[in-house]
Amino acid sequence: MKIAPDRLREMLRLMYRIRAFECRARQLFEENRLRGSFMGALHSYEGEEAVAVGACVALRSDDYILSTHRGHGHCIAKGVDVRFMMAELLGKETGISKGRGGSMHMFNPALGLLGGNGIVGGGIPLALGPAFSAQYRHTDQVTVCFFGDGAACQGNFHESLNLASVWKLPVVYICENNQYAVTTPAHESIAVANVADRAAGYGCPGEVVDGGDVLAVYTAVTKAVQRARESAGPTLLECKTYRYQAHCMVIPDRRDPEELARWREEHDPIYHFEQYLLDRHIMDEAQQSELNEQVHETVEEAVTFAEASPLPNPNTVVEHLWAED
Amino acid sequence: MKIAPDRLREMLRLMYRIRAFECRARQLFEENRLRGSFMGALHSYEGEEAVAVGACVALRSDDYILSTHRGHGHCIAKGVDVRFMMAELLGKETGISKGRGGSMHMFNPALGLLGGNGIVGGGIPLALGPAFSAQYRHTDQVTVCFFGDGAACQGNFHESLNLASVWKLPVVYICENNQYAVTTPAHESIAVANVADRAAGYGCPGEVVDGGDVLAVYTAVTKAVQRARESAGPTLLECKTYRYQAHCMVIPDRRDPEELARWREEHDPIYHFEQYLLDRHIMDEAQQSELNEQVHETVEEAVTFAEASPLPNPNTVVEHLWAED
Amino acid sequence: MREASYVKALNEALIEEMARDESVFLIGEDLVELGGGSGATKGLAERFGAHRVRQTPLSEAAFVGLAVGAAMTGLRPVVEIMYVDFVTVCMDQIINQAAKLRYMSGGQFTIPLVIRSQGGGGTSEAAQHSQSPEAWFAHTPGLKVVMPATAADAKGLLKSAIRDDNPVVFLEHKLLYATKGEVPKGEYLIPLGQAEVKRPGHDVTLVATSLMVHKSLAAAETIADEISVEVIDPRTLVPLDIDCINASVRKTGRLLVVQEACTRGGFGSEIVRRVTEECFDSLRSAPKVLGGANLPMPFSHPLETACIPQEETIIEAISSLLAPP
Amino acid sequence: MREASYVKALNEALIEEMARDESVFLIGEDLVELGGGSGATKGLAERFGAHRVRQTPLSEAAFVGLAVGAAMTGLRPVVEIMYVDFVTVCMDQIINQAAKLRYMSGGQFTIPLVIRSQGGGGTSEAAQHSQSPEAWFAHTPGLKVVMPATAADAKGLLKSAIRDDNPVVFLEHKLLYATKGEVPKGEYLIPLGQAEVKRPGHDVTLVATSLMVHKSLAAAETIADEISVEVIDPRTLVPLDIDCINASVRKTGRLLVVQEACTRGGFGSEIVRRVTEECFDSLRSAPKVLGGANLPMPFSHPLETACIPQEETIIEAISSLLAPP
Ligand SMILES: Cc1ncc(C[n+]2csc(CCOP(=O)(O)OP(=O)(O)O)c2C)c(N)n1
Ligand SMILES: Cc1ncc(C[n+]2csc(CCOP(=O)(O)OP(=O)(O)O)c2C)c(N)n1
Ligand SMILES: [Mg+2]
Ligand SMILES: [Mg+2]
Repeated sequence: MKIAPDRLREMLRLMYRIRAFECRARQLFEENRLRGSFMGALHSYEGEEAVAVGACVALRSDDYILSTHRGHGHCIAKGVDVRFMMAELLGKETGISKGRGGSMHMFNPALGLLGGNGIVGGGIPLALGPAFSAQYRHTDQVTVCFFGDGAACQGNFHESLNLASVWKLPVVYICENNQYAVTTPAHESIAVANVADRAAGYGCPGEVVDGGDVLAVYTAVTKAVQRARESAGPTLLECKTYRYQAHCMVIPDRRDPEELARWREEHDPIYHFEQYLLDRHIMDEAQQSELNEQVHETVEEAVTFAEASPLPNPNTVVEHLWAED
Repeated sequence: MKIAPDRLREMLRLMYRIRAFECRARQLFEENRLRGSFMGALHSYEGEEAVAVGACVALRSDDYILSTHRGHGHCIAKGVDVRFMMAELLGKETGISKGRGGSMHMFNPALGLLGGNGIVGGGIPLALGPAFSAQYRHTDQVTVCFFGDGAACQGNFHESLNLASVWKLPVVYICENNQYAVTTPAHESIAVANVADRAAGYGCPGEVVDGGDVLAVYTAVTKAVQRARESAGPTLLECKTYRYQAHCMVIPDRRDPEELARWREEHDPIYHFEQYLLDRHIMDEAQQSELNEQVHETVEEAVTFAEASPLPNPNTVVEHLWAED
Repeated sequence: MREASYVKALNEALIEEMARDESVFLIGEDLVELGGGSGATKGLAERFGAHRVRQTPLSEAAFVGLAVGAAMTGLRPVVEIMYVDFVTVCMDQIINQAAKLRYMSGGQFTIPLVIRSQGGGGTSEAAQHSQSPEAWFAHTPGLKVVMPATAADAKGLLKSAIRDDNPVVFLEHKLLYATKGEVPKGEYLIPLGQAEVKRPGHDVTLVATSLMVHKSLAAAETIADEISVEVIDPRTLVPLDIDCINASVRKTGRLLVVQEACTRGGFGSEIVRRVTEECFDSLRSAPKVLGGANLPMPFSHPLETACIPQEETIIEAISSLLAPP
Repeated sequence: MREASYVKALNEALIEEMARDESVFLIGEDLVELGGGSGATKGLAERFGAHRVRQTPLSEAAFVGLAVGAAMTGLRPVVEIMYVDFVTVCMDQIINQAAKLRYMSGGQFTIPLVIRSQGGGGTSEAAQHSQSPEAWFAHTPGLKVVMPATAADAKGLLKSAIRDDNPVVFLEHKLLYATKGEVPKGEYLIPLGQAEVKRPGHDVTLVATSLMVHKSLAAAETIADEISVEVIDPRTLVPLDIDCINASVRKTGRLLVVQEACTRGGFGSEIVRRVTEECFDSLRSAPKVLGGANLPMPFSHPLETACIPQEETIIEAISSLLAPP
């Protein structure tokens, strides 16, 4: 697949941004924890950047995505301004969800971001909605639904894949198989080697993708999106990936350190893609540094913005419950 | 598979008994309806007799079954005394569930009958329990779980097949695909041709069986039970079948009459098996008539018993809620 | 004005709202040929096309999720869950998604969703087909809860529910579908949150919901010579027209709530709490709730009857409020 | 006696009951390495073997269903649902199966099942990780509901719950796990259905549950010089020790219920109903419920704080009961 150099560099920028955002968020969490101020649960996307970026760059801005509890990467890849995300993490009124949602509940209707979810697999049936809606309204918008290997064990996976297939809904299901659900290894949870193999049971295409290779993800998603736009129905993609951090900030990581080291060294999605761009002279080292600096600036600006923003006024707590408000 | 003649005739007797019971229950329902007295919902198993009988005859009496809303056939095939079933349908204190359960909720612990279910698919996750229990207690009991084509669209199908497979639980899942869920044809509900094909997604054997052929069912279930007893894990069998009556007594039947006629004429499970036994001289016509008469007698006795039995005393309504009672 | 049944009134409301607004669509099981569990959607597929009357596989979690997601993207789904008892298989989509998405997003999304279902007992369908779980929904912030008792209310409230921009749980009663009443033709809206005094009186305030409105009216009529009972139907539990109830209690000094749901923790307790707190000084005797037995609904008719408030037990309860202590 | 944390007390109860009875086993997500959502099951797999501490795939409907079925066949499962918010994906197994199977079978089965989970807010985990849905379970006949507030109660009640032959929903609070108290070593049982006066007093009866017990005790202490508050913890909602509460209200003439669950339709309303009906003539002012806001739990700390009863708001509520009207 031929991709314009600008676009390739944009993909790297997004991956950098996700990683920088996640690192900084972790730092803030630690600082706040020491100060005794809660930030709720924080699930880092570090290590999985290629999935969100490869997928979202294959979408139009009016396409929809459903994200997860580990959703910062999806939001950033879909184009959300990190200032509002950072402000949300700090529970500020300027946050993307006005401080009501927090890390797991970021939304942006203009960008088709229909929210993360605190219920594992919660987005899987919801994703049928925007897909159905596009079909009903005769637009050619596509919906991408991200979910984990753990979520693949929820019953709504089955119901939704089946319904999407029977009704040929324009939805792409992307399983981010990072090998674990909290501490439970996928091979102790899933009776077959690949979640993607289950596509056969729904009469739709299924494919295992190297989730560390942003171009592989981009290619697979582009094809699936194409299929969906042409009213040919859903696709199930399984991106094999790995998270670099513990399940979330408050849970100790007891995975095999060698396993983690192996993924980091041999499969790091960012390193891999940097080398690809450098080798092919799509980017030189000066451009790379600039990109890096820009991203860190963006993230620092976000922190400044978030910290300077006011907390919500408790008197406004009832706002945003009812539509008439 | 070599089956003793006694056993073969016993299979026919059970099929006769189911058909006779269901016919008589329908009559009673009609009579009661005209008298204005409710009997709740009644889902006839006529046409599907070979599935319950083929499956249950392959079981030991200490094996477990989970039944459905269309469960009379399962109960009879597992050996329940039809007197108590008929009394239950009439809401009598002598009923199998003391009039608390009704048609959809018949239980018999001694026969391993763990109940029908008013929730479609409700038995699918429950079936994991006795299977797990047998594994835990190191018995070699097997659990058979019956469910419909409609139930196959419930999420707990996916969760349960997967868990059973990962833990190698001794359970046999039998999908009674009678082509419809109320008025909805299976092909509008299920994205693939066969529910059994989904077994591949759970790493367990799956097989389509002619649900009109009691011996085919018996053979397939015997193999699956064997596998389960040997701790090799679950099997998914799909028995293609057809119900002769409307979904339940209060719903009009608008299926294509020709379709129904075709099934009745070409695939009637009882006729088919009668011919088989007669052709092979396993049964002669005198034996057949005798069997038939005995069965009708049994069912008439059940009606007499049920009608003569008292209704529960409303003052006892709170009994049987708590275990301490 | 002319007589129409409750189910016809629902049908009419659906027709009018579908004709008025193309974004309204229906989704659920067996909606087309059967017209859903009650017949309320009969003829609508012919009239508006199959794309607006979506008959689904037996997958409540998937199709309720679909509806929630569709509502997020501008459609106005009217979902049918065949019996409200089955809501247990799609609770997440209602409780954690529909009810919370708007608030969690800081008001960025509206969820104009109606979930219709039928509750109640009295038809010998036993414990899994007879429940009245309105209290669960009323205890879930973000949901409106509507329970029409008459044909006119069914029409006027369903039309308002469909136009409401919030998720509305709309609970019908299976024994009301066939009941008839005067129903205005054409545009007829009853605002959510407006109780109605169904019978004026001055000795006792009786608040009843759904089928219990009719039994209470009958009881009030029977004892009219001795006691003057004011019967109020709140019609919507959320929002609750507490002013109407309070005004009546301030006049009568006595409150009886009659509900079919089991007494313990039912919505009647909430009405008692509000009234006691707000009208304490007006109360001349202890407010009382007459509700269903704290039991799963038994199958057998005499037992079932004993579990549901009846005209006689309502009369007893009214009398007990006036009895000298 | 020695000090132990609430989570340690739970752990101890599990150890003792597993040692005492081989039919007790644990099932749920991440039970082994992580010790479940709270750490309560830590070390148990090493101690009792992996066959008695079953770490599951992320499939609540399947494993709760398994537990119910296992209980029907003589085992005594203790299930963990990581957060009670996730109960929405396995409601059917609890509401329509566990709670009803004994009754529907006419008392033929017992379901000795414990479902442990954690509820409550205060940790900025937002709307899908902070709920207190005890009222749903209390409104479901056939379930017992337990909510321990102290380490000793956690131990004594969990042991009793495990020995109970009925399904018990056992709700812990995430902010209580680390709290410490005196916990008896070894055999220590608190019967289900026995409230405890946590602080004697004579002006106001304050009934509080779970974390609210501690906030209420602090409030009572703060205003001890002006108002003498009797703090009662019912400890189990079903069965409810109404006698203990009534006795106190007959003495004080005033009732305040403090609960974290949102006020509308919460269990506090049920307590008010019972007390008002049974102690009407003793009441000197209107009983009151101070509960959580009728809102999904917001993420941001100041908003969250505003939604949960705090020492100051409890003091205000107590004072308002004594204020001249
Ligand atoms: C229905 C439900 N069950 C359990 C949880 C608790 N929980 C949160 S994240 C998680 C693991 C999710 O695993 P996976 O889907 O693989 O996503 P990952 O965290 O690996 O990205 C669990 C068990 C939940 N939030 N929702
Ligand atoms: C969860 C749930 N949804 C819907 C229903 C209503 N219902 C009862 S039987 C039935 C059809 C079941 O179809 P299938 O599983 O194929 O069994 P069959 O009736 O054909 O034997 C439906 C929709 C129900 N009881 N439970
Ligand atoms: Mg994972
Ligand atoms: Mg069927």
